[in-house]
Amino acid sequence: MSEAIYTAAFYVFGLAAVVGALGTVAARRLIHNALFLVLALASAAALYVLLSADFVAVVQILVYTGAIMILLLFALMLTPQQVELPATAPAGQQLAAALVAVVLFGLIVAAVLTGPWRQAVVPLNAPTSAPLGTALLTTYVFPFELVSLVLLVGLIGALLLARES
Amino acid sequence: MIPPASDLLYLAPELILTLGAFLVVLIDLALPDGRSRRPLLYFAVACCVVAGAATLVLLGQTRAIFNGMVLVDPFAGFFKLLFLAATALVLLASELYVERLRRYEAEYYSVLLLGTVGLMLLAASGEFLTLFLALELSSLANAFLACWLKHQRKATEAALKYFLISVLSSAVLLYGVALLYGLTGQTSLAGVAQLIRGEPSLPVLLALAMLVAGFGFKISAVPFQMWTPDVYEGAPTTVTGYLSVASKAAGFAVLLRVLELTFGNLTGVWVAVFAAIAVLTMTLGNLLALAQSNIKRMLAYSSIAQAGYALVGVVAATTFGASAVAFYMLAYTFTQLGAFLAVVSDVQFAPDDTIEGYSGLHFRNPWLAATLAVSLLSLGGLPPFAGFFSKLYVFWAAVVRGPQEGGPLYWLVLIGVINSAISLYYYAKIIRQMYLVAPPTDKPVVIPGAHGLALALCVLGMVALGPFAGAVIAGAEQAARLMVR
Amino acid sequence: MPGLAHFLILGAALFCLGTFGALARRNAVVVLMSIELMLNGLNITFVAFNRYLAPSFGPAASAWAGQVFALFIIAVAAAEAALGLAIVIAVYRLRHTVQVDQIDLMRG
Amino acid sequence: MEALLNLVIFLPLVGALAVWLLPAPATAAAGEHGNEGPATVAAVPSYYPPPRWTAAFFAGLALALSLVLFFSFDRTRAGFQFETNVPWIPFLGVNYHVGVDGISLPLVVLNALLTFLAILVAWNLTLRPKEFFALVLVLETAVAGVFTSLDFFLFFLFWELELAPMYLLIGVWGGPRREYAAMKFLLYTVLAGGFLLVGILVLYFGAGLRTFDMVVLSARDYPLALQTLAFLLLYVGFAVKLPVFPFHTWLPDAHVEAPTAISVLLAGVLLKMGGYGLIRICVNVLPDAAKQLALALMVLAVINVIYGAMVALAQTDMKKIIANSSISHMGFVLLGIGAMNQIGLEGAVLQLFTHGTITGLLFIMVGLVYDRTHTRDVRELGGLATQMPIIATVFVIAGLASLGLPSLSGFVAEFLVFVGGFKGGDVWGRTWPLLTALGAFGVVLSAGYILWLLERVFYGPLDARWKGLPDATRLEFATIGALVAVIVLVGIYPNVLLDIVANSVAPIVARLGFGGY
Amino acid sequence: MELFALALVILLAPLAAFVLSALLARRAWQLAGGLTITGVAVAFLASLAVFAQVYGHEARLDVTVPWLTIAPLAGRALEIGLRIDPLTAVMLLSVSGVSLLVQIYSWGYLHEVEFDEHGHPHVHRDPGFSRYYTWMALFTTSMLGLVLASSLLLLFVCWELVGLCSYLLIGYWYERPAAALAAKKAFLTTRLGDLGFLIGLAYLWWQTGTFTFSQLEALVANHAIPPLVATVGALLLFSGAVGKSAQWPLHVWLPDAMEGPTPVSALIHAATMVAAGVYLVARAFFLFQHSPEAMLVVALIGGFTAIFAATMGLVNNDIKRVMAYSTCSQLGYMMLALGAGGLAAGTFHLFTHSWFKALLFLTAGSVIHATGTQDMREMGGLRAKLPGTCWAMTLAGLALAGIPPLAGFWSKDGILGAVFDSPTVVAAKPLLLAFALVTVFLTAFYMGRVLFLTFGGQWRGDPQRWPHVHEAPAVMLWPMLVLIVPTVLAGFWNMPAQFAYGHFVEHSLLYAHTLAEQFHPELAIFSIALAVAGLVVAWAMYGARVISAAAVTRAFGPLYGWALNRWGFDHLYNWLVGTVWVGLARGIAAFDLGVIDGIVNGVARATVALGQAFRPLQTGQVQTYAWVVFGGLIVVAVAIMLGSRI
Repeated sequence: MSEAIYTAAFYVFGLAAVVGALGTVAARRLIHNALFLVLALASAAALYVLLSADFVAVVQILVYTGAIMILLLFALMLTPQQVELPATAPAGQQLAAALVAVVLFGLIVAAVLTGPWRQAVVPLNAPTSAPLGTALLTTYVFPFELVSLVLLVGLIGALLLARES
Repeated sequence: MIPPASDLLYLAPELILTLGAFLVVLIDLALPDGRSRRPLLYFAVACCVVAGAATLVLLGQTRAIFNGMVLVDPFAGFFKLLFLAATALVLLASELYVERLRRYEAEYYSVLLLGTVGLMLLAASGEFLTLFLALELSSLANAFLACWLKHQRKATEAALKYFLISVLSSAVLLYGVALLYGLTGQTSLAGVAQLIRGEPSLPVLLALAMLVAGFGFKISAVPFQMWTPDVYEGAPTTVTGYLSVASKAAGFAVLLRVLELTFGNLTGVWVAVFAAIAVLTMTLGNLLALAQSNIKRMLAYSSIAQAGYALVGVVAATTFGASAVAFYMLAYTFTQLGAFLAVVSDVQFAPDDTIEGYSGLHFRNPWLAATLAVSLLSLGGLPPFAGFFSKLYVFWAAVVRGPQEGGPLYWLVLIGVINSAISLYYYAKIIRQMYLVAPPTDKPVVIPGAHGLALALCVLGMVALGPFAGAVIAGAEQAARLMVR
Repeated sequence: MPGLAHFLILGAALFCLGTFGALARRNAVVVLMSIELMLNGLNITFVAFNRYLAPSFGPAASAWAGQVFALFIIAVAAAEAALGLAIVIAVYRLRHTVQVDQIDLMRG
Repeated sequence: MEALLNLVIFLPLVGALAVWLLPAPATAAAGEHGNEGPATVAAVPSYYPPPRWTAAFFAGLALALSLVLFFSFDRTRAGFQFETNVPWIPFLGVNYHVGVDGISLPLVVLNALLTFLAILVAWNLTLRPKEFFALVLVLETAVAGVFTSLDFFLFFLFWELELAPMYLLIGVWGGPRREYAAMKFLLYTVLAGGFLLVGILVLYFGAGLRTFDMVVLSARDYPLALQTLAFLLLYVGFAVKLPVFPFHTWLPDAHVEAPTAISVLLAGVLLKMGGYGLIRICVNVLPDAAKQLALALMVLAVINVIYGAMVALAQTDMKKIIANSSISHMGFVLLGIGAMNQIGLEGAVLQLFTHGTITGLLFIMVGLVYDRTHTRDVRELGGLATQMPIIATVFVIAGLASLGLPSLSGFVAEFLVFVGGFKGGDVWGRTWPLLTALGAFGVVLSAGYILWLLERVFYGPLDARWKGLPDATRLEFATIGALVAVIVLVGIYPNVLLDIVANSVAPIVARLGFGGY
Repeated sequence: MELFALALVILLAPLAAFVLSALLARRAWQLAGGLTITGVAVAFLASLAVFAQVYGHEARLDVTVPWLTIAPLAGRALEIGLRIDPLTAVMLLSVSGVSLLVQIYSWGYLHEVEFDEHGHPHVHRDPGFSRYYTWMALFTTSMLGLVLASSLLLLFVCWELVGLCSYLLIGYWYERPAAALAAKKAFLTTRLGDLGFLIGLAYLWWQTGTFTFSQLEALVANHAIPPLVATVGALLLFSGAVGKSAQWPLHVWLPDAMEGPTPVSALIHAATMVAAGVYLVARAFFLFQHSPEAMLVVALIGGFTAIFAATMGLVNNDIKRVMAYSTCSQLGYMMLALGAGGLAAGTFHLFTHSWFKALLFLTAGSVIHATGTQDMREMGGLRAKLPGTCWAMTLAGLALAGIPPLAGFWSKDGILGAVFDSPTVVAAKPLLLAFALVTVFLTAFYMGRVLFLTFGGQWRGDPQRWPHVHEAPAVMLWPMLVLIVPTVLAGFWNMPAQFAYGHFVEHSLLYAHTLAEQFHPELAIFSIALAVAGLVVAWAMYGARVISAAAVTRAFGPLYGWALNRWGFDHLYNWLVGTVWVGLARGIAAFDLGVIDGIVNGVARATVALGQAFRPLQTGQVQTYAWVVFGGLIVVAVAIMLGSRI
């Protein structure tokens, strides 16, 4: 990938991600929120590819834009009449939230710009699935098992709570 | 690299509980519909006991397993025992609640056990990924448990609030982890520390703040405590007890470990912040507790204040401070559970948890009233109960610091002491209600045997910890000293 | 050529936009969506760190920690989404609303 | 012999358990709430003694043992006797270390005596007697523990142990504003206890000896800054208890609302804990700071004396008068302490004892009058001397003792305090006799309110309302007679206490660096 | 017997009477009376023996024992002890003697004869009979102890005890509000003076380290006590004496103290206790003498009180109150003498006065007993009915007025001489002499007034009462008759030229010396003339009624009114105590309740209110909570950054 394309891709997908994010938090209709979120998540997946994280990108598409979005849409359907309600909070709350978000963003940017990051120059473009898989089953075998418990609890919980009683 | 299978051996307590959690669900499936699920309760308690025995056996071990992801050391062991005791006590006292929702009894036990596994791993994690997952495991379990009485408006509201704040908090925590990772390429607690020595950079400080926020949620420290009263009030009282004791203790365990292992070289940076947080936490908790009329809400604020006192031990930033906090949590386990598990029984006489409802409880069940009274006095830090010794030790830790450790923090202790005096006002309010006010009816309050056993054990803990305070604190200090570094 | 900082700032932007949404939107489902955004921002950060920094550390460091983190975050996000939505539905059943500002039975 | 002291301390606790656990005969069960407890009270066999007998037995035994202790005390020695010293929490350096010397011994006896008498005073209590007597006995152990602990930690434990029983005793058995008073007492004392704890920790760590042992701690010198810090913290703790202006307002409320027996104990022994602590800890362990602050103590003492007396003068409730007079008289204790010399300190210690007996007696007398007339308002009473000559006589004796009439014990203590105070505060090379002279004006003031009280209550024509009221019963007579005997004995032959007090005060004075008398 | 044993007997006999009658004789009235009289009689006999030994053999006693231990191992203590010297011996005699006679007299006095409508007499015994004798025994013990004390400390103890007995006996008829008030007033007023005494004790200990008279005197003699210390110490002691001896400005209690039974007034408020102040000054004379300033103050206060009290005696109609003012006045005389340096003169007047003033009171008691009133305007013509009483009172009155050769003449003359010769009060001498001489006239006048109003003229009281008025029973009469003896004869002990008493009592001082007494014939004649003049004026106004008393009253106008109103002192004190002091107390109490307790409760309430105030922060909105989490994060982050940069 040439530098220019890489740069262009970054800005395109980056912009898309930001627009998606903005839409997600700003759109008035619920369904638009959901669609903007899909845009943001998909753009993120593309960015993962730019970052040579192909496996993560795939998982992103599968789990996020697939599973999680479906869940969200289900939720929207299961909670009818909510779509029409005023979606945005009072101006004061919005302002306060914006303030916090902006200040936090400023802090992080300041940290990013001043941080003593030790950057490597070597680009890495090898496929990551195989080494990641190895890592997950060797070095990270314990978290790998542990996350299954997390999912199990999520599952049990979701099952029991969502069920009509 | 592949961790050796023998590592599993050191994970025996967690494995036992996990297995128990699965078995509970499986047995539940196997049992016919009409049958009582009560044996499952005793089975779950037995799991805790067996896991506790296993923990005891492993108490002498000091090692890192699974590539340093999990640490097996006395410090973790101490807290594991504490979680197991709390879980067992909560289980024993759950009868009155599970009565109300027979269908999901097994899941309740099972998730409680799984959540405890999360707590145990939280206390034992030596690496941020494991830490995060353990945190999530327990948070999700807690959210579910809070929502478990899903036909109650308050319970679902509590669950929603808990869930949202916990998820946001862990997101913040993760950001901190990300920054640390970015700086060092490491995710192990100790490994990070080696690479962030020297003059701290902005990302390190931001990461520290983010971790503080994340753990602050778990231990209900101001300003990350806002969820606490609502959730404690709304959640089923057994779960409230579990949240306020086990979950909080785990928060302290991991906080201590991270501060010690990861930020041990930056004490100068965080001590002042924690001192401020401690003061705010105890003061705000106490002030707001003064104004409550709902006993659970009041105890919630009180538990915030208690976290403030315990933070005094954290502020000490010494090994003794850590052990004092550990001791505090142990004493607090019995004390706070004694209170909450007594409150559990109010479904029979004060279902809306008002303090009014406790009028003349002494005349309806003197033992119950006495248990609650002793718990409250212990919370207030009156000798000879455990609560006194626990406060003593954390305050002690704050003043025992030598000159090279920053010198004694008498002012902090004085604020703590004044706060605990204030706290007696609202504790005494309940005692007054139970002893000085005429009961609305003479109908005796009867509690199930297992529940009574749990209360008795709490009282025993509160009373017995006094004379053995010395031995226990010595053990705790030994544990803190032997923390894997 | 965009470098580490670009990606980090992009991740931060997503994270903070998500934060804004979580704080300012009234519908619980949208709040959950915003949280997903925040996690995505985090993931971008982790993956970017992994991409740019991993090679610079010695062999002792895991070369894949950032990506592994991202994977686990995605998994956990799934579990969170499932449980969170279930809770929202449970709340909705009792009150017929998912407006978080109306869920304030307990206060003070 | 060490066992004796431990018995004196813990026998009441055993008694409390016995009272608590032994079933009470059904007659005593009728309480405020009608049928309390389970509806069916199992018939209790009559061979179980009523709670009051059990309580009186244990308290009496403790009193007897404390007297044995008193008489087997070696009066020629200055140090601690009957010591027990065993490690308790070695990790912290906490020992179970108890012992008595000439300062604590009179107070131990006083505690045993007043508790026993308080039980007799509450003999006919009908409201939940079992709990009452058990709590009173717990209180006795706590107070005895405070007076005998030679380990700070132990001292603090006993100090706090007294709280909860007292809270309940006022809160359950008190007067109309009992809850307010009990809560006020509780908060005040807990706050004071907090300061105490911090002070103790300052001493523990600041001294660097890592021991709580008072004997060890008092044998060293510490930097002045440390001493001052510890002194001030400890002072707040003790000043609330004593009480010293402006920390005194819990006292009138607590005393007025408490039942008679508890008022007796409150004024008789609980206040003494403050004075005892000041002497044993503040002055003994921190002599340099004490000397620096001597003048401040004396000024506060004089304020206390005058202020308490003036407030007492304006009251019409007999109990309030006596309660405020306690504040005034405790000022004398502080004055004696502030004097920091042999005579002043002796006077302070003796005042602790004598005030305990005198004010205890006064509260009993007020209780006796109240039991009969159901009012404590001085303005409503009058001419009672005709109706109840014994009560009137003893009340007069108590009042005279309180206003410092020679030949009664109050005089001896106050006289010593004045004489000591005249040379007192001698730390910057000068003394402050006018201050003490001002404090001595308190004796005129106390004569004012005491005589006014006596005149209005007992003299003048008898109101028809009070015709036919009975005089003291035999039991009451025995109770008050015992106290009168003690007051007269100490008043005439003060050396029964002063010998040993003087012996034990001497080392403290030596530490302060004052050689003379 | 040796002196120490005798001293013990003197103390223990009445003490035993007190203890026994307190314990046993609450209802057995004869027992109480008998015990006390016996005890006092024993004390009197022992006093006689003491006197004989001291007078004949110049025996002395001075023992001390430790009382309040200071350092038992070093043997240090505040000491008490007994001392017998000439002054003591004389005082013992008069105290025990008067006490004995009064105890006997009281037996009759407390049996009141009442008459029913048929005129039959019924003997009514006072219900407090036993109590009376019990307190009397205690009083006698304490008074004797006061006299015997060899240290200021014991003296003070006894001093307070006699004050107590005074309080109890003034309030003997406690059901009368006036008696109860008078008792309280007496106690409080004297206590104010005692405060000075108490401070004086502390002061002297501080300066000298001893309380015993002998050691103090030795210190003074060695000039180990600076004059300033002597002045301060003496004046502080004197303030006690001012209270006890009812000297201006603390005189107000004594007239009111007449609410007590008359024998009590005779013993306590005339003969013995009130003289204790004079005794104290005499006892500590070495100290006073060391300070001219103190002496001057004593003389001025004494002289002023003498004339000041006499003016009030002139106008009062209550027979006992006239006597009371007279006592004040005479005590002032004694103080004047002491202040002038006349130890012998002062104490000799104390000695003689105790007899004839006791007699005056006992006769007055007899009159009151017979007529049932104390108001002289309702008496008159009693000479016929009460001849014995009449003669006795006349003799005593003349003695008081200073008519030779009665006892009062000699002792008063000694005082005049002492003032005349005084080396200490040079500048004030004319004033003091004027005081003394005017008082002589006034004393004679009011005494004459009493005699003429009581015994002369016609019965002015209730005519129904007149038939029942009769002489006192023997048990009352005899003590009066016995008292006539010293009233007439005592003065000869200090006859001019020999001054036997003066030389005797001088030996009470070990190092110091009293003023050498001299007889001044011109002074004596002048004083006799003044006394006679006073009597004549009284006779003219109240006997022959040739001068209209009303006219005289008018002539003196406002002065008369002021004197009748006790020169406003009682009003002033009532205002000071009842309004200012109590008002101040109320103010402080209100401050206590409002401000101090208000702050305490306010802090408590504010804390709870603060808790309430914070509650709205807990909005119940989960997004608020989340916002706070992020806000907190930012604050913590900024704090950490700032903290680490600094």
